[in-house]
Amino acid sequence: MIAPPAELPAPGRVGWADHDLLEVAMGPHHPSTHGVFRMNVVLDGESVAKLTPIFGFLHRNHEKIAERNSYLAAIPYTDRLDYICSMTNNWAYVLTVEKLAGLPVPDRAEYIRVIVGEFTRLFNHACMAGFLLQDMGALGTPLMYAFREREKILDLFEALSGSRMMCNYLRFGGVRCDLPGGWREQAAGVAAAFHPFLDQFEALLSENEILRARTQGVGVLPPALAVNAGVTGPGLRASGVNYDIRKVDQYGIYNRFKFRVPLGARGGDVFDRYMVRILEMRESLAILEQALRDIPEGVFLDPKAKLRNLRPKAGEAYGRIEAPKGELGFYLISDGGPAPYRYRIRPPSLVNLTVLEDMCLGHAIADVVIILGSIDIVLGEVDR
Amino acid sequence: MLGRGILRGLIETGRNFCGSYYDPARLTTVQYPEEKLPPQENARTLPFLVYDGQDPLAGLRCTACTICEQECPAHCIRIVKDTVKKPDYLGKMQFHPKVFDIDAMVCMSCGVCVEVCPFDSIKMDRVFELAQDRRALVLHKMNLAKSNQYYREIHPTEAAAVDAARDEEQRKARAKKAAAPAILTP
Amino acid sequence: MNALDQIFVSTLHRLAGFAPASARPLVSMLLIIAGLMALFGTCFALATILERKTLGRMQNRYGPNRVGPFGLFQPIADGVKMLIKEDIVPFSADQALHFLAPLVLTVPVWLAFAVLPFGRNMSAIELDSGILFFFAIGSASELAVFMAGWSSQNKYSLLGAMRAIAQMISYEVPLVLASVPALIAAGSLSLPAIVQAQSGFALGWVPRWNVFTPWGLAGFALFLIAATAESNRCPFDLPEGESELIAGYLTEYSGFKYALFFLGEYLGLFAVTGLAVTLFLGGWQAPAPWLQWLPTWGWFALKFSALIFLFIWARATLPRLRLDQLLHFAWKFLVPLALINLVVAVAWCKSGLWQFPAALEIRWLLGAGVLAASYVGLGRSWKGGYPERRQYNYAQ
Amino acid sequence: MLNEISFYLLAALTVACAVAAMALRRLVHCALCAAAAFAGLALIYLQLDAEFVGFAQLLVYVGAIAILIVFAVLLTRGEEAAPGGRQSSPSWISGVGIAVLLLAGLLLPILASPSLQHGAPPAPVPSVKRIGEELMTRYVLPLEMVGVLLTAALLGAVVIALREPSDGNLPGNSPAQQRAKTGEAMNL
Repeated sequence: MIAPPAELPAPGRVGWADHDLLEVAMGPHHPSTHGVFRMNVVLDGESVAKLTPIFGFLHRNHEKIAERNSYLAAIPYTDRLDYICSMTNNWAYVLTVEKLAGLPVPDRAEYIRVIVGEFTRLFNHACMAGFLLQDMGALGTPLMYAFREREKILDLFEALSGSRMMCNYLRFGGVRCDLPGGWREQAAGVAAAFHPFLDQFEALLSENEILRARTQGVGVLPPALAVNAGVTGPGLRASGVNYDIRKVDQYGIYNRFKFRVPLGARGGDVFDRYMVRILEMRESLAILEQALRDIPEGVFLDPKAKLRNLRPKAGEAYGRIEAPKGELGFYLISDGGPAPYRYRIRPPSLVNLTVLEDMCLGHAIADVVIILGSIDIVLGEVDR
Repeated sequence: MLGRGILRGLIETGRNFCGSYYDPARLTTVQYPEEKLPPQENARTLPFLVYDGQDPLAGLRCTACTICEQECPAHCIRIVKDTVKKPDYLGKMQFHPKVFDIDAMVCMSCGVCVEVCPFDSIKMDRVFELAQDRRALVLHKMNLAKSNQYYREIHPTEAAAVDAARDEEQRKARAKKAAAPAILTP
Repeated sequence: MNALDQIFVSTLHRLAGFAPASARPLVSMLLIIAGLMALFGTCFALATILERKTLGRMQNRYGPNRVGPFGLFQPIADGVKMLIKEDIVPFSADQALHFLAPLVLTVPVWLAFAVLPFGRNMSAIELDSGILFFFAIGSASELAVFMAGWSSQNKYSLLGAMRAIAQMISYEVPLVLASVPALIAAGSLSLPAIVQAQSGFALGWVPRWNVFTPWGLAGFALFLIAATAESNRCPFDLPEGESELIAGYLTEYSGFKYALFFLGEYLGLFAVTGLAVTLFLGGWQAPAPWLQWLPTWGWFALKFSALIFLFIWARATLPRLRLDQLLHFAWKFLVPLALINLVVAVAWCKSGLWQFPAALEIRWLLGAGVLAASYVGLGRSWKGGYPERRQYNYAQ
Repeated sequence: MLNEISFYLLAALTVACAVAAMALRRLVHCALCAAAAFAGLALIYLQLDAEFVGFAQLLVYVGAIAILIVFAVLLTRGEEAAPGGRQSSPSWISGVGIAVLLLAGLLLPILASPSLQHGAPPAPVPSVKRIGEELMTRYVLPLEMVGVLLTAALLGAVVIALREPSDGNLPGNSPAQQRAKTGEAMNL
């Protein structure tokens, strides 16, 4: 008999009835939990009384490995953090090491990084909407459309970096290799073809009454709670808080691009989180068009950049980027040796997961599944 | 009016259903065993050792400098240096690996070894149908060695650049050698 | 053309002729039963494969095409797989009920086909109260679902069964109410009489089907929505398609019993679609006078497959409703609309006696106006209010 | 000849189900046997060519009332088997006696009635149209009364089912929560 919850939170909106509490364990290999993630849900009648997330099933000791290997050897491991957006993981790590060792980055490499980062954001948001609809029972049709577009972008990544998902493409002071011939035109073509896909996606879903009925008013995340819990990314913006690291830090060359930051309209429920991501996809397309248009010629890797036995001077650095799921940060302490003394990651999925219970109280089980889907977590990043 | 969104959704899937019969963009499945997508030029799966000339063992470019063994993130390369030295393409006397094993189970095909190798002796292969019935997954020197022609086939632009650089060095070395004896004789 | 139309009836009489006179009715009934079961058995097999292929095509992929030409032998492969799969019965399960549940589900559904008129005088039994028989048989499936959910002695299947019963009961009311207007128009409960009432062509080319009247159109839509819910298909596939209750009352079933449940579900869908075609789409009537030379059972098959495609189409597109929204939708939207539709249908039939010139148009306008107004009014007052359209702004 | 055999068969089936509904140990089995008995009764009506009554019986009893009984059994958690006590109470003799008396009371007037001597006149097959007309003309008042009664019952059910916090305690401290707060083991 598991220990009963010490103290039950205030009742959710649904009226309490004096049924007995029913313990339901969802996961770890449950059809709708985005990987190995388990939730112990205590049900009172139909509504959720208590929800304890249990994760750690995918822990691979990433940080200890990185502290044992050289700085260069950690890059392939960052691909496997958030295995959907490997390029942005590389970028966050490489940004931090450049800040630690003070390495300059040529302009062409910065443009390539922006292009590759925004492409990653595009198919990550498309996949999130697809999986959310599949949790809602739309039997994979939106997911198939999202995957169709994702394939085009992954082919571009394979032509560029050699591998579809585990790109291992960024290096300290630039990128590993230059754009192959004709890649730029292909990329412009894929970006242009994304607009009709988005209209098709919106036509299929955004006005769908069943989708609106299932998601509006469900899993509301008040802005105050979002800020206190450290939620970042589309989830935070859906709650109406204007915080986008691309605008705040202006890292890389984001200040050269004109793009807007969409905010939630009704205090951050599941529908807002879905719509903010759709609108963000349109903004990413705008950035892509500008970046692909004015990418300069020139060197793609800083000539003085040292690939092997990089030994940054002793010190510490915290670099962060606006990853598709939120603020992905790396905190490195160097003691002058070939390997980082301390290598810490701030995973956006894990931090966004902490508010799962507050959003699920009082809702039915069917909503818990959707709320989890709307937070958009990837277990590789949560467990590291 | 209630139901308009659902109708638009139905029209969308209906258009996809009809489109899949005539519009290639709406039917994207590649029937794998029969049809195969043309492999990308930069694709990388498992590493292989390049050798010049005909004899795989004699022509190996690898000089057992073990840089790749140190830099490999997954530590899946094991090299045992040979005792006797042999001349390389520049005529310099170099060691050669007696044993060069890559554990294919551990290798995550990241390509770091290719970047750090100073002698262009290890490159990334493109073959991805690696299923086999035996459990022999530690690739030895014999299975790893592949000819330069094969390398030029799978990565044409990259191989051309590498060969041009090597020919350039060979020409410079020969020119230096031709000039060097002049100094010795007086 | 009568020969081709009556080909099944004539072959039946010729075959029954071999039997001795006394046993002739019994033999002909057995032949009909064998024919219907063979027809709808293959229809079930075809439906599974065509559904998966159509879903595939809507999702930009092929759907099964490896087993046999265009994947047509896939149902045979599925059937063999189901037969070979081990039939696990949980230890704590109630053995008798666990075994009986699939039977109690599929047997009544086979009976429902006895009443449907597949062509001119081609219905197995001409019952005076055919449609009442149909709904009486349909109501036995709830018992079977309960037996399945209860006998598995497992928390999830019981929850799934309770939800399924709640859904089926609350959608049986609009199903029956939506079919009553067709009975009023035909003035009889027997299905062949209803199809007969829909024969003939108004204004020369518009067939006199119920669906071409305001109450008929609304009734047809209500009937289809209630039919999807009754046969647990998307967007109401709550009981077994649930992403959190695993497979609802089907959790503890495997092997051939699991296949029997699917047979029962598909046959239920075929029966309800057959009824929808009979009540609203004029059964086996041809859509235009110059098309009447085609066999009548051909028209029934065409309309039948069109509706089945509609169900599959909805399954590919629509997400699932939550249980409370589903029940609200039934009681607060479908039932009131069905009652209003009933009133409009009665008014339509009564106003049939108006002789002045523009009578038809006025009756049409009145009927359609009342129904549209109630549709929009009820839509607005739906539980969560009208799903709001939101205006998204950007940070300054 | 076929009719008699099928009638006796059906009657035996119905009586057997009715007895089983009383005698079985597990409450859910009894409920289902009761449903089977209703179905048997419906088949007997059909055998007498009373289609409308037969299908109505099937629709109302097997479709609705059987489910009602089953839900009642389920929701009151009364499904545990009887604790192994004797099936029949000790004073079963008096029970049988009362049953026989009741049977006699029913049978005697039927046997004594004159219509049994010279066979019932061939009643016209009751078509649905005739039943409809009868309902709407001669028996319209009882029909309306039954309608009103059913609506009242429906409204009563809705009022009972409205969920309000049980007997006045605040939503926050229903018994389930007190138990959880005081750390008592949850009744899973």
